[in-house]
Amino acid sequence: MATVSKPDTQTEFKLGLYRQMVRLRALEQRLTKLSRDGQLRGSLHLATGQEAVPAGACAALRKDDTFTVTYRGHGYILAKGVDLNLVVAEILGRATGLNKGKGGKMHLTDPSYGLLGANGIVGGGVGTAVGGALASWMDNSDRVSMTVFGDGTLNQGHTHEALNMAALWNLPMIFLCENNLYAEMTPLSRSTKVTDLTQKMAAYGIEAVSVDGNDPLAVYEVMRKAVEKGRKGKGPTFIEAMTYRTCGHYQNDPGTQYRTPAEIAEWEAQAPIARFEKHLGAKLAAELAQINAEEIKVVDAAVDAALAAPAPSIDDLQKDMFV
Amino acid sequence: MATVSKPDTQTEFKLGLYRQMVRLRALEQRLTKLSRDGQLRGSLHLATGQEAVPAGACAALRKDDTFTVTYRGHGYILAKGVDLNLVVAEILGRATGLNKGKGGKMHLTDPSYGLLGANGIVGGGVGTAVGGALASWMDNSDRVSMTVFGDGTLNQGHTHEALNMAALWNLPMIFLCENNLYAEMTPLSRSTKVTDLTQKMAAYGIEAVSVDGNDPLAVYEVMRKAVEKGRKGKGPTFIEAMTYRTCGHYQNDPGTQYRTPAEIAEWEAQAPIARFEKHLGAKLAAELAQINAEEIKVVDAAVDAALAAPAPSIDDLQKDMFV
Amino acid sequence: MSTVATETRTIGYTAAISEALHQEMARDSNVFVIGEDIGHFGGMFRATEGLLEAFGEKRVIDTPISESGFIGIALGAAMAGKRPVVELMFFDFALVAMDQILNQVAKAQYMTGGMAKVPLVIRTQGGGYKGAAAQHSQMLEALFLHVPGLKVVCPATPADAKGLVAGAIRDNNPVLVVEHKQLYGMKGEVPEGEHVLPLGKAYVRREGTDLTIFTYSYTLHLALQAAEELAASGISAEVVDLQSLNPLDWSTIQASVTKTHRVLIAHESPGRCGVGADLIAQIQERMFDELDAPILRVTGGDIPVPFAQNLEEASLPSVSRIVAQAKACLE
Amino acid sequence: MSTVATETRTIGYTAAISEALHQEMARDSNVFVIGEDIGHFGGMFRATEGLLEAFGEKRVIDTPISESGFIGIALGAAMAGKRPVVELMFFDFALVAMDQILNQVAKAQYMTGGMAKVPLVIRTQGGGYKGAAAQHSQMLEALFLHVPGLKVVCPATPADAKGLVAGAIRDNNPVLVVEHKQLYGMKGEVPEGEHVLPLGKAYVRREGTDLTIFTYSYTLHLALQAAEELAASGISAEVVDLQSLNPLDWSTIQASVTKTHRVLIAHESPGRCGVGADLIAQIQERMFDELDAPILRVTGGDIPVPFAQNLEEASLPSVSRIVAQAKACLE
Ligand SMILES: Cc1ncc(C[n+]2csc(CCOP(=O)(O)OP(=O)(O)O)c2C)c(N)n1
Ligand SMILES: Cc1ncc(C[n+]2csc(CCOP(=O)(O)OP(=O)(O)O)c2C)c(N)n1
Ligand SMILES: [Mg+2]
Ligand SMILES: [Mg+2]
Repeated sequence: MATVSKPDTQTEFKLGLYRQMVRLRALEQRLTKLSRDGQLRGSLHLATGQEAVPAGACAALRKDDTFTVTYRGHGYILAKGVDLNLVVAEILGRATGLNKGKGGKMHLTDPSYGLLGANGIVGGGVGTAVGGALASWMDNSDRVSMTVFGDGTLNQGHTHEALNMAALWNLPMIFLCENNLYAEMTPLSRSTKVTDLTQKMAAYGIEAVSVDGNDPLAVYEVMRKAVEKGRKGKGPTFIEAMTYRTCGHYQNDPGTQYRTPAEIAEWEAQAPIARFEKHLGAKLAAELAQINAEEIKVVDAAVDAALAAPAPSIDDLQKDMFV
Repeated sequence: MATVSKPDTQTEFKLGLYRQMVRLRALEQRLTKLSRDGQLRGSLHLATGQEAVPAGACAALRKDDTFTVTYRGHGYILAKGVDLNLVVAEILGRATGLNKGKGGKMHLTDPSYGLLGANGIVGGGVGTAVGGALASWMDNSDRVSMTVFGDGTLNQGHTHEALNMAALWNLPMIFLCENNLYAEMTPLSRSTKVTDLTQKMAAYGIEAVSVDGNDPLAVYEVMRKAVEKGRKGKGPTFIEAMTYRTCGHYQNDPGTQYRTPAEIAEWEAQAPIARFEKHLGAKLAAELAQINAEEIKVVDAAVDAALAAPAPSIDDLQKDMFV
Repeated sequence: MSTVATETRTIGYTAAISEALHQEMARDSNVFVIGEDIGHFGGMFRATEGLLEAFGEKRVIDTPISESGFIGIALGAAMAGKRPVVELMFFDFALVAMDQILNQVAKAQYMTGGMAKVPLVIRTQGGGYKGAAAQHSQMLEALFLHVPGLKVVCPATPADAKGLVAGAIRDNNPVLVVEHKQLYGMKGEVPEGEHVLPLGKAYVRREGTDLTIFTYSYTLHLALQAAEELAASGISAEVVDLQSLNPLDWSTIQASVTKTHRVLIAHESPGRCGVGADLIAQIQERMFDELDAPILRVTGGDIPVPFAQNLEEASLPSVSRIVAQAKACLE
Repeated sequence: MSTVATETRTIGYTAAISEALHQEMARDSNVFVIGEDIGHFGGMFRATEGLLEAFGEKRVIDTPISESGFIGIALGAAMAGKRPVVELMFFDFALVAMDQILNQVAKAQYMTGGMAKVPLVIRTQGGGYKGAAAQHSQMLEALFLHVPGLKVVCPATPADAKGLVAGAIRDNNPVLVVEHKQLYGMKGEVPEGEHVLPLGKAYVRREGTDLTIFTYSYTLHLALQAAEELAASGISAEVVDLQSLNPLDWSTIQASVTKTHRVLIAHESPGRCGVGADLIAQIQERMFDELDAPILRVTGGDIPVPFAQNLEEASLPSVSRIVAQAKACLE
């Protein structure tokens, strides 16, 4: 595990990271059940095995920093502070949802927490996040902006356009790439020749750093530096977080057709939550157990509240197109 | 001037390059007049000052090699062997044109010479050329494919997608980038931070070489190597040909609002035709004069024939949509 | 066009497509498939299952997530003599490749005066009803009818899927085949042998006399159910599966309008500048005097497809909406 | 909406746009412009002349050739509180940015239940008649009407250009402003001071009683000439400038149809799934009984815009085609 430069409150800070990770895990477990039971519509893209990246990354951000994520980005959304109850209600398509049930899980959006949108289109939100950075620059603000995407997203042209402009204009941007080695069922080596993704940044002159994405402290550290640099007006950073989804691409993919059992097992042995528990040590076992229990409760409460909440009103069908 | 490895017939080969350059120049001069006189419709994008790149590049290609170019690509089209009369008639919108007057200068296309199309969209033909390379690979052929584009085209996402796939699949591709330092009125330094374009190829693992684009022999040499490599199945090459359009971006742009007189003068002193004449030396003066005279005559004949040719028949308006 | 079918059996819609691909790739070595996760994985929806094993990696190309890039590549390969069949995983993703589809592929033949030959097929699947939300539920066929240059077909049954995919591959023009995610689970009788349907034909799927419902794709099945319900109310609805949106089969359309004099059009994509509007304009231009009433429509809403089930259902065609509008046609 | 105009003077269409941009940027420091060659160069068509000098490099952003990228960036800036005005050099280039425009910008407000606010303007210019060929001559407005989420306006005169650009900037929704290359050379009376037009209004540009010609953009001027010629033949044509294609001004449309009972629609974009088809569908749905004859259309051809002058002219609306179809409406 990386050491962390957060001055005091070391343990408290770490327990906060841990809480985010288990909240994400608890949520995913509950959502999986809901999906199996037919209570959750649509695709469910989980981040099991990748919990350390959102926890570490968002710990380095302020509420007013902007960011965009993908269909797999609910962990970031929660870790950034967006209300769990609103998020869950949205995922379940309720009137009480963050987006009134109109967007669902793929389109969670809450600018009051800087969340400029999850996205269903690969690369679709990369430019949006750079727009947040542009606004910060225009405002002479020290806000930074982050976009999170996967390894496969570097093959989408839009991503390159956005990278180039962020570098050209020296914007306070963090490109956080979760390299989980697969884009859907396609291994990285079948989608690009240059599989060290940091090398790709030579095209833009963007500082690039690779990090152990299964270590929340390591992620936090590189993010903290990138954020600090951005706040000082020193331009964008690309972070490649090496990680792995131990689950499938989405709820109907066991993830085993295109990956060997050995590979999956190897990464499961590195899964961030258990690994971080080991790092935190036996002396904190009671705290960890409590956090787990609390988070399961919080998630259950959010789900139960959402299930009890009304569906959107049909009268609102046409609303929200234009203001 | 670079030395050339073409075995014998050195002089003859060089005179061939010279002929292509002056043909291009003669054509552009005549087209400029036609445009001023209102006899040529639409935009006219000239390659004045860039004549060495098409001459050198196409000398390394075979008739069956595929290629795509841009709105500025008529020099390549001629140098590749497409019939001048057909090209001119198309540029003038005649029934006798290469594309029956339906496409005009921006859409010149003749697959029988491997020409998979000029293009009006920046980057629009890059993928098309890679498709030619894919077909060659599928056919187990030694055909190569080339796409020509400008420095500004590296900022268009589509270009990156095509580069990545050409590298991934190790296709017989040549990406020939005419770096003329400007995209329309935008200097390279205002469109990307990494102005050494060869560096961008680190993102794809594509061999990249920069060459004096105002020296047809130097261009020919790097092309020859890239073509040979492609024919042997050894993958794509990126060539950055450093050059400059001493004219404006198109017929209504004097090219002086965004470039200093000193810069233009400096490049005019390096203009490829005069420079190559110097290289060829006084002893060939008579031959050069004759070639000039011949090419002016050939171009004039083509233009006169086109002007005398009929407009397309209105009866053909709906034809050629579907076969 | 040919159906050399010894007999039929019941198979699924995607299996039928897969059969067509196997059949056409075996017939013509210039045919190849290209797209995301279609080779090693066999396709997100299994339509390309077994192709890699059968035809090898030179004819079954797995791509990165680069739709604009690989559609451009398919175009170049087509111009160089191949017959590419692109799989675009969701219709919604066409929007990242619109320049390639509409400025390049669709225009190439015409603007080159026929010098370019573009025998290129794009297969994709669209449509809602599954809670896939605004960016994974669209039917965008109207965009590809408005900008000229593509043939567009929408198979509504497994047999049609097999026949139209084969027909599209044999056609020498660029063809967009629009499948529907709701149909992927559908089973039906499909000819076993070679089965190739012509492009440009509409079919009367149910005869009727009081009004005609023109429809296509998944909505056809809603319309057929609606016709059943209408029959129970004593209304005889003819249901025509347009199937080919470009070209349209005017003789079938005209025959039905001339017979019923009342028309309803049902489709899932939005109404504004949609297929229904297009048909209305042309029908009233061609046979105004045949119409006894305004032509009505049931279309998807003029809003992004909402996520919540009740909103999504309210925004898309349903049997009850079709029944109600059919009755309105008769008022 | 306001016109605080001391007086008018004759200026060009692009100068009028430039005035609107200056005016709105001076009024609201959140407004900024972004696009290719708009700053240091002043815009390919001069509409952004002087803005860089007046407002500095934080509000006048020259971009690389990355339309998809900078429209995405504009969206993000809008959601972060800015009011971007994008210049898209040619309408045709929208096709490289369709995901950003139609999947992101157009859907953001609705699919977030109003959480996203997207006060974003895209200005572009389309249209033919200039020998710019298939990829530089398109009018693509129908695509942006079909996929819901954008307001779309088409100013046909310098005064409207000023007023609608200002109106679009003040509107809190994403707005597409479609200019026309043939209008860039046009001069007209334009209010000197603040001039802001509402979005969503159509205008009767010439009163008439025998038929109504609905049109917009450059085609308006052809229609007005046609009306002049028709008057010489004793036919009184009313000409309505739709101006706003979304939302449509139904009260103006309805009033005119109810008055003339015969309708012709003229626009430059292709017919299939086009604006004319859309209007026909809605008019006959809303007021079938008011129509004495089929609604006819004069549209661009269902082909890519050809290069040769005679072909291009034959494929696009002309005064004579409008006159002929207007007469056909009266038969
Ligand atoms: C433009 C586009 N093409 C294809 C898809 C289908 N798709 C959804 S997720 C995905 C894989 C993305 O891989 P990566 O960027 O590595 O992210 P990961 O899912 O691994 O987190 C694909 C191809 C899409 N949503 N958008
Ligand atoms: C997608 C797209 N955006 C913008 C344009 C307008 N445009 C035409 S040429 C050009 C500059 C291209 O620069 P570069 O690639 O360097 O080629 P050069 O013209 O210098 O040869 C631009 C922006 C276009 N044709 N297509
Ligand atoms: Mg991945
Ligand atoms: Mg250039």
